[in-house]
Amino acid sequence: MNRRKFVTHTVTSGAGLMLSGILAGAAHKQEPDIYTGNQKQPFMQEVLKYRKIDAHAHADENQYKPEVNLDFADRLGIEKLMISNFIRPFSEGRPDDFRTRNSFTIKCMKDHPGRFIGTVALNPAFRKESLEEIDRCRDAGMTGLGELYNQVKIDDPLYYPIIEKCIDLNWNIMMHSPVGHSRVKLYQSEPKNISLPEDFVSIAKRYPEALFQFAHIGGGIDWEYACKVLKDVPNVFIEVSGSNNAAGMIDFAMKYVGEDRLVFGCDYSFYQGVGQVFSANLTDAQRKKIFFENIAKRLKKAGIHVN
Amino acid sequence: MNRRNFVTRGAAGMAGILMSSPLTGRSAPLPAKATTLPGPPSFDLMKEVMKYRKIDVHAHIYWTDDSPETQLDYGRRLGIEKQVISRYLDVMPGTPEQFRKFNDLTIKAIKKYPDQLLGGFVLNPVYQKESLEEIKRCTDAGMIGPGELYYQVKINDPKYFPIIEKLIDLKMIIHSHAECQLGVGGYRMKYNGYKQPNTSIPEDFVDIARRYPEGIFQYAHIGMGGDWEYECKLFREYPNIYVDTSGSNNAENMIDFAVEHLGEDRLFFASDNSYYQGVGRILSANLTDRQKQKIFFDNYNNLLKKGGRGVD
Amino acid sequence: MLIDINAYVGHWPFMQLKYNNCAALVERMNKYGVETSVISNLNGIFYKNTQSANRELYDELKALGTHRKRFIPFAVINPTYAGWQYDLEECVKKFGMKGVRVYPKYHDYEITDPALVELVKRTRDMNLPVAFNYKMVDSRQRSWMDIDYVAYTPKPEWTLKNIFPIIKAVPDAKYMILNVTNSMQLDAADAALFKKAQVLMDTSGRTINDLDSLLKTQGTERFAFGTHAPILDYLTGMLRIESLRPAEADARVKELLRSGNAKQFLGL
Amino acid sequence: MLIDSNAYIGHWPFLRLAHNTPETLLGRMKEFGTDASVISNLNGIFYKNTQHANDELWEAIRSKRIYTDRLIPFAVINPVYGGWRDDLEQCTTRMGMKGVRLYPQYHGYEIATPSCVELVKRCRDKGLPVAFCLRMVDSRTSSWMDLDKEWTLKDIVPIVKAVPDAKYLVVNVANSMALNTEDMDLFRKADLLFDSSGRNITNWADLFKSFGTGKFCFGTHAPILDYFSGLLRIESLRPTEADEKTKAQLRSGNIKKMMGL
Repeated sequence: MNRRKFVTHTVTSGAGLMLSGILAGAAHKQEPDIYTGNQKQPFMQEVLKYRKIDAHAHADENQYKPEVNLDFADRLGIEKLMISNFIRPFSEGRPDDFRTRNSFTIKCMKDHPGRFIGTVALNPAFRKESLEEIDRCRDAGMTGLGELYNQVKIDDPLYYPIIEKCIDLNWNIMMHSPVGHSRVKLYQSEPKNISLPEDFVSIAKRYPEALFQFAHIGGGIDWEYACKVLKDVPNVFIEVSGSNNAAGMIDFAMKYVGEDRLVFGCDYSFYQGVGQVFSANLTDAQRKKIFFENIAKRLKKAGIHVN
Repeated sequence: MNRRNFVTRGAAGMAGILMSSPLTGRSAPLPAKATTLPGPPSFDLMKEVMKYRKIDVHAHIYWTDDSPETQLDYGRRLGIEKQVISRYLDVMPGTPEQFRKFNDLTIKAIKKYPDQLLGGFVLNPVYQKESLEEIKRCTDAGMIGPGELYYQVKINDPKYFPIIEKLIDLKMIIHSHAECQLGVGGYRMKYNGYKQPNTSIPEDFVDIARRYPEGIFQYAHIGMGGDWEYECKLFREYPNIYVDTSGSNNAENMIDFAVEHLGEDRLFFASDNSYYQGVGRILSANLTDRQKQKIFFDNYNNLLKKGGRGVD
Repeated sequence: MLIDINAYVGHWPFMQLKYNNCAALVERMNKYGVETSVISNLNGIFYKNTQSANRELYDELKALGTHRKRFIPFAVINPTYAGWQYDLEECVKKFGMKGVRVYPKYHDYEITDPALVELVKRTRDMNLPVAFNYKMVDSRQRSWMDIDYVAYTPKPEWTLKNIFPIIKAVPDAKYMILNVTNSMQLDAADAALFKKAQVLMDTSGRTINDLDSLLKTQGTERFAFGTHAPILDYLTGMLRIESLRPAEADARVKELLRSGNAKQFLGL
Repeated sequence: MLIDSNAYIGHWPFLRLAHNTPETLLGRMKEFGTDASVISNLNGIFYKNTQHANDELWEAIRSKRIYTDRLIPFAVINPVYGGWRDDLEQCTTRMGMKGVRLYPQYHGYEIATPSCVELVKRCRDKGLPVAFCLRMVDSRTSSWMDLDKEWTLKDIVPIVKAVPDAKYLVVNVANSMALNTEDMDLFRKADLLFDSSGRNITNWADLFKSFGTGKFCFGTHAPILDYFSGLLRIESLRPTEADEKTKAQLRSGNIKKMMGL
């Protein structure tokens, strides 16, 4: 497929809109282009052509309803969503809280078999309970950690036993990223213990065999800053979700981290999540990697076969 | 040396380059046929400087011992024939006693250097009678009109009306300090508290110029730190407002912009004692020799002639 | 021969500029007899990721063909932004840049920030100059979205005192101080240190009005022709040199100011 | 037919943009089958004297026939800057611009300040739409030198109230669209369109219920936002949610009607 074309085959039908004369006194140096406009394109056919796993999704009973998730997923051809019911910022994240949350995730998986891949929320401040929760959730069919929040920094020694267990299980570790460095300083409302891109680098270097996923570069962080910091840590995936579909973000990320480390996600901003991938300057093969193959490979290591 | 290249407005090949670049924020592509000289021919700047007769219509003298000799030395260095000097009234409240003392300094200087200095007087319309008397005293002493009037009273304040009417009778150029709301004093009139509240602003000039269409107004120093684009755009429709180009800022394109909006007849060369910038910004503008000569000398001198005060 | 040590291409957000690309600048240089210009990209002052600006400049020069050698490109580096060490390497080794421009006020860090000290030490070790300026535009007519170092307020524009701490911190680096528009006063001890430092100042700033005296107090080797174009007019910086009288600067000194000092300092 | 109601050329100071020239924008339009785009010059947001930006836009568009055919220019006017009435005249007569973009946040005035009301009335009398955006970029990720506040739909209310019979375009609806009953009624009655580029254009069922299908149009907010998401919101509507006629209105019908194309 042509890199510069949205779809290979375009249908040309009829005359274009003639706006000539709008500009009084316009003098032209060139003759009209052969472009006649009105090329109705089979957008949805192209959108639905790609298999997709949303590597950043949420489910709960209020804000992120499973049914809404699935409605968007069907609309946009997203096969599976990696959901979590994350521990809310500024809450203590006690074991009974994360257990309840994970149980809801397990219920979603059961209610909609084959659509949701549940990821585990936990708080390493409660080491024993967190390690037990990994086992409980794994037995219930969940895979990977996510979306970890701000209770403990990702490179805090409290995380070491958790990360070591994930290494044994080949589990993906997805953690929230901050709204940081945009205005030189960290965004003021950011909670304490938020993990910075630099913290991801430090833990990824300590555990080069661990599989990290840096969440939502479209979620409010300075994505140029983040990509530059995370340039040389091959075991960190950069996941592109968020409500900001900044033009050029994926192209920039491609340059710094490359097609093998970028993964598609929506974080409940479905249009932007899908739209920006089609808008980026990517080949067919690159789109496939980002939408599906990169994360599928990781899931496979953990024993989840999506093919 | 390629003199023609320097003096011709819009040298071939320039026009295309000028427009395209700002759109992208990057540079335009190289023009199809660029000059391919190994090195540029040398350019005799001082010859160009000395080519034009010049009146510096906005300069000041100081209370220091080296004044006005230092100012005169700059003038000689840069081929400035005459400077219109004043000792602006930078004191409050600006009593008659004060402005008389200030004007005495100017009178002393012009008596000493009658061929090089033209005197401008200062006054304060709060003291109407004394100000009108001062006009007479200073005119008798050989001054050519008001120097840079200052911030005691706004130029469009009714207190100024009798003064302005007198100056119109005498066919004098009414020169006043001003600051632009988009710039000096704070953004959009949110004065920052470090400025005198009665400082004239461009809108005040428009107001007074409309009231007295026969008055000749000199808006001081568009290079002084106000927003010159704002000023020039605002004055476009008021032919009796002239701008002097003085100030310490020699923004590229300021002169070109002012000529585009006000025409070549409404600009005066001036330094406000920033002599290098004063000369440099006019020489580097895309103007013809004739246009430069008008700005350096003729425009102002023609107005002086109206009052019988021409210098040639 | 004339070398302009302070010119730019690129965009100033708050005002339309003319002559702000290499091709237009070459025309300007040819017209006024300037052989070579040190340039950097204005966009680097505002882009959070300054490397985008350095790459733009590199690409533009590459496309310029034979005129490329008329320019000496400087990189814009923000030492508080991620990846700057890598950017610096790329600018020097791949893009062939010959010095660094820094903008502490625009990039919002202190002159004594350890990151800046590290950057200056690196440039010193590469024998490259690092350039500071007093200001880019007159604060009095700035856009309200521009930085708020404003003359005559409690947060005034910079003077030499604001730049000096970095020279004190890394006294053996090479410094360019450009658009000298405010006071050059330092207290006695600092002035002595400043005099010993390798410093080159350009003639574009409005404080350089009594160049004659400055040559006497600072020395003839510390000044060089600069325009600050296309923000300031092209000729005033030149006029300050050309209008020196023979008693103030003989032919040799004028040649130093026109190009000799720049050549020596930049190792041309 | 597909008309993009919200695109730009020009420079964004804080981030290097791609596709920000007429040539590269046209490339995007061809790629996605966009027949025409409403564009303005980003430089007008930051230049104190916005007229330079309008001159640049005009020069750029008339440099090629195809630009004149495909690009619909909007002027950027700052009603608190010297000479704006003259600028507006020049833009809408000599330069043939078809609408006006206003940036109260960037130009530093209140939306219903008297000179802005005067400007909107002048546009109304000329039959030209005025466009406001809720934000240009995410304030969290932009430069520390950029604005730190964003608007919600409520912030547009005062001007619609002041001049209820003008034509309005509200673009990049990235924040809350909540309005009280009275204001909602005002907006429903107004000749007003929202473009599809903003992140708050998510739940069509609610949006159609609140405002009706006649109040929306395709917009990209390119080259700041990605080119496709605004379109995807429309194209992925199911037949049960919007029939072909409604989709055609969203793609171009509504904006054509407003602009009289």
